[in-house]
Amino acid sequence: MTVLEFDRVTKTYSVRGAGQIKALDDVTFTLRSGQTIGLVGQSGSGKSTIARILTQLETPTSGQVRLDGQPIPRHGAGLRAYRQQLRMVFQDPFASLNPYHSIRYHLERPLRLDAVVPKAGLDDEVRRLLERVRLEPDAVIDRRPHELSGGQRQRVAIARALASRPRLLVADEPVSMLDVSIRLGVLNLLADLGREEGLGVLYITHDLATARHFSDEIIVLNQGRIVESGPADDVILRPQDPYTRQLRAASPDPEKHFASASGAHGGAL
Amino acid sequence: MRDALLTVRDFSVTYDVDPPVEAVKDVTLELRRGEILGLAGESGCGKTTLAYGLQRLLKAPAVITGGSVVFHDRSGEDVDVARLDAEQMRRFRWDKISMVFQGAMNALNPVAPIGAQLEDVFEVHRPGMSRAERREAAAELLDIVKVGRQRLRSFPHELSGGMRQRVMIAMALALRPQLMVMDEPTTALDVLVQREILRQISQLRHEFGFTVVFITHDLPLLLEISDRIAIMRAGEIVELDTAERIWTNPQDEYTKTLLSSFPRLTGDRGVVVR
Amino acid sequence: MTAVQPQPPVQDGVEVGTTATTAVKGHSRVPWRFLTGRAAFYLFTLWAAITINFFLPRMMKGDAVDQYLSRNRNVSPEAADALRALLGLDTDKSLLQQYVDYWALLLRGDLGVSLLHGLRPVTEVISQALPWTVGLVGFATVVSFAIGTIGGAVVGWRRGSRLDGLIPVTTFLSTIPYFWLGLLAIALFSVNLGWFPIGKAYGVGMTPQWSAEFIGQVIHHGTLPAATIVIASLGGWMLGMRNMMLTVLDEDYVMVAQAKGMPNRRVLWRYAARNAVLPQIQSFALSIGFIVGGTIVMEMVFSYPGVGKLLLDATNAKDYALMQGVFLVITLSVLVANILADVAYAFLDPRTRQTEA
Amino acid sequence: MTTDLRTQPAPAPTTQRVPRPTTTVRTRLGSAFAMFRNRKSITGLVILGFFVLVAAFADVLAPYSPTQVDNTARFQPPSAEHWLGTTHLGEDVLSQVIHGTRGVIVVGFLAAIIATVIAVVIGVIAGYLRGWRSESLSALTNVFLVIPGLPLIIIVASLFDDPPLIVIAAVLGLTGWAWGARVLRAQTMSLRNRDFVQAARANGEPLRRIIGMEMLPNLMALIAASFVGTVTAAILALTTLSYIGVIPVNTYNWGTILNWASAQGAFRQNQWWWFLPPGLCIAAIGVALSLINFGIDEYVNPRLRSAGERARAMKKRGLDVNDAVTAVRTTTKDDA
Repeated sequence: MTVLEFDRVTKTYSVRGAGQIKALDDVTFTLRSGQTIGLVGQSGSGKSTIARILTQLETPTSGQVRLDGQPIPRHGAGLRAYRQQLRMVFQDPFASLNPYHSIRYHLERPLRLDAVVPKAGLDDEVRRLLERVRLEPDAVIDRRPHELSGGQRQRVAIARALASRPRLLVADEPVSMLDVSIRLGVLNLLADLGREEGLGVLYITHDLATARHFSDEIIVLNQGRIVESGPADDVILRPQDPYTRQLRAASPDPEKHFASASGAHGGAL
Repeated sequence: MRDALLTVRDFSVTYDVDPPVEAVKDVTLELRRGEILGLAGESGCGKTTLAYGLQRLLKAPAVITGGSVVFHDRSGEDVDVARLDAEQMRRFRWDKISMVFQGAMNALNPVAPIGAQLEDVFEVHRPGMSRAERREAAAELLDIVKVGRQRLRSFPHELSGGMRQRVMIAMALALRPQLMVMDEPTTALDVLVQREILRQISQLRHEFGFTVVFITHDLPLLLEISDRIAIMRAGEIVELDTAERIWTNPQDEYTKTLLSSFPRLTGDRGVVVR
Repeated sequence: MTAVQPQPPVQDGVEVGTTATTAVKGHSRVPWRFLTGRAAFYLFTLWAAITINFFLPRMMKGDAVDQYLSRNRNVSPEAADALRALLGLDTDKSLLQQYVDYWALLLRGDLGVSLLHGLRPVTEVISQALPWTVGLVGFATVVSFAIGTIGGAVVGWRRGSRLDGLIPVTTFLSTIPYFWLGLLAIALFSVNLGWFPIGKAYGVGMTPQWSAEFIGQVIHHGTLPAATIVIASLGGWMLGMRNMMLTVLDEDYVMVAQAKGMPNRRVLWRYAARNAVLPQIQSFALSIGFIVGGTIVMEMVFSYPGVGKLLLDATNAKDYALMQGVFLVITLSVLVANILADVAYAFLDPRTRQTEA
Repeated sequence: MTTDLRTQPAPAPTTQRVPRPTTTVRTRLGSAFAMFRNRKSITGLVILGFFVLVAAFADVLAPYSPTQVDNTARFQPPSAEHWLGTTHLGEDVLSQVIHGTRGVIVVGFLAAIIATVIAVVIGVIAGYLRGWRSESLSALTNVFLVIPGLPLIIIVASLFDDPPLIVIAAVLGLTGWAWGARVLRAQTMSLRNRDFVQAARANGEPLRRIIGMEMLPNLMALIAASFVGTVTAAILALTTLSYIGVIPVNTYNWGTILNWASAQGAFRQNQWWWFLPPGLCIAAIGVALSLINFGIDEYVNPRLRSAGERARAMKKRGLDVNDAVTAVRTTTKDDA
């Protein structure tokens, strides 16, 4: 069991001419392996900052992030070990893969960096990873990112995140740039992988509906603060905080619309 | 049944490249006065090409290869859009059909104050108006969309995304057109802002009575706001029906796939496919 | 000279998340933040130029003043000392002391005396030459920029038309050294056709005055050098503007303008060109130094009595004080031109007026 | 399976799988030279290659020694013995032009190498760093851009009694790196924030790999363009300096020939065989370099290429890209 604790983390940025801006304000939560947490909020709510702190692209202004009770080392082998445990899937599959390198290169790098398998086994491991994200290895392994579709690219990005066999995965809006009909496929893949490997997944999104369906718990973030958290259905179906209620009311919900409008359609506009 | 505003018959658009791409194939539909028609489909399905093609806004290599688009003007005159020459087309645009564009970020000219961009419309289409009248009309438009006339001299970068989209709506409203084509007008916005803008569009529609073609890939949203919905795939309309019937009784397989791509906010959990 | 496009300025603000939009607060009508930033930069550049200027003569060997004094005995000891101080020849002082003295002299407007021009003060010698250079090079550069930018806008707008052929032609002309084009122009128009005088700013025997005849002479003499500069430097502006136009024409607001039923002319100038010109002005500011550097050679070709010719004459005669002075004045003029371009930019691009990035 | 209408898979390299190392090397090399794989770049490279060969084999190619005086044949127009005529001393102009190529090529490339190395180091560092360090490197770059280079070079060159070509190249390189650095900094700044760089950082890639393997390959086209641009600028500066006479006139390059031609009044006496060839050579090499850069430009920004070519292709089909109104082409052709 791997436990990640985000303990009273505050992050402030100083912005030229506007003084200090609090991106995160006293944020606390815990992510365990085998569990998916949906992190929901609007742009500017601080969700991306959380992802950047988790991947150590940023450091908190105050507060602490702990992995299995140990604070994250700032550099050196300790930081590498931490990063091996926690990997990230970025939002834009068009931008998160280097156009210059082949798919093979993208997957080999983390394998080499963390010495996951012996050198002789690299090719086999890359193929295994591609198969795990339901891609045909021969069809993609020596391609460049721009030769693949958006969905294929995001699968490669997921494979890359899984390469170092992490225990935790941060997925920052992993499907918002993808075509509608393939979104669920990618989300289902993430859910399956999470279940099969007992991964802890932090699913960052602005979409309440997918957050509800793919997470065990949901955290609602507003202007850097957690306004509500709890089991997914509780938060979405019985929201307590006024902000959460607002969000839910604003999200499209045809089911409720047709139930209440019954016949008088078009009433919402 | 309300009377027709726009009759589209066997409308086809081809991108004349090698090999030619048929982006819109034989689309036939009738737009009724005062309705909201939703146009749904995935990227590359031709929904934007169709909407832009209606007022011949597509640049070469796009070519209209067939069909007709007839606009039934309030005055009783029928305008065959395909037969207008460049100058007539220019006068027709915005006056009869206006548009609200996808990226509110880039749809406004970054170096001109929004007031000037609003006045531009009057200057070109209503040459009889005096400078003061134009200024007043622009100010009034900003008041109508609740941006406020004190923002006349603001530049686009000084406004938030939601505000910019309101300015675009004000601009689309300027000449009191009979049809407004909205191309993903709220996709880039947060849900709360999106909902506010939708509310505003609804209110303006009641007040000014224009017809709306609303393009988006967000089917749940479309189901809530549209009277009728056309589902497009690979350049063709695969299904066109009232929003309610699309929701309760979809006929086409693709419509069903699309519907099942959206998990339901309040429905049964885990049951994603209907 | 590079065909590489200047990149649009990258906003180097603080990133707050990936999706976050930064709030924009009020703005002032005068872009103070932008202008003070630029002012600091210019002060720094000025300091750098003056310091380079200080070290230049200290790199050479031998005492030019002694050589000069041995040839001319009627120099006062004070003048000789001042000269030494400027040239860094008073070696009994520490380098720091020399630097301080040098600044003191500069601040008094004392650039030393010119050995080449009978010990007249350098400032006086330069101030006679400067108007000619500013007139010729300044005029030609502005004209070239204007023609190139307007032409580039039209070429970019009417892409695919015959106008596209202008780009290779002007680019070819801009790969030729200025001086060679000038020499060819003289050979063709002055020697063979006799349309224009061979050189100088005005006819022999004329004295500068505000008379129609004199002004006519100046225009007659200036046409050929000015035209040469314009033709040789046009290509860069035209290519830059055309490339920017192609980028801007794909922007949404151009499509919106057309959807709004704007006439083509209005879309071209008010929407497309108005935006495309902004990077063009920025590269204008940064290229002035390059252009001015290239054009001073033209003065030698046309025997034009400007600072460029002054510099070359001073170089041949090893008149260091004059060389230093000319370099300083050229740098100053370039800085002034830069400031003007920046102010123009600041007022053309409302985004510089933002108080918060 | 995922489908995406926007990307059609390229002809499959997977069906005929070549042994791995070959594939990698070939794709690497292929992508490294992709920017030169267009007609403009190739034409430019061919012309440039011609001049490089002339410079290398000047001794073999030149019919005479460039300084061989022939008092019986002064100011001769082109003839069978002297294809490009002779100078006031009866020297063979063709031989001078051939030998002059060497100085131009050597100085041009040397200066460009120096300038490009500085530009890459300063530009990439300034682009990768943040805050005051980046700002001060950027300010330094701008200072070098703003200070007029040629007057400075003239002064510096005049400080040397007999500056060797190496020194000239070094001075040109030291004053000519700023534009490249500026462009590279801007591009590096935008790369630094791309997700793939962030992903590499999050994966724990060391800094040298992030810069060397993730960023540099994506900067190659710009670096090449800046190199080519600096060669052009250096050649122009060198010939200008030689023409002025700041550079000693006994080592031949095209500018020196023009210096002599001008001093001896060739321009006033219509001795075109003396002053046209060196100037045209400068123009030819300039055109070659611009062609290379046009090619790279269009590779970096495909819009530029497509613009003209597409517009002409459209015209053949009877379409005008500038038309703000979509063309109508009905099968009956009853209207246009």
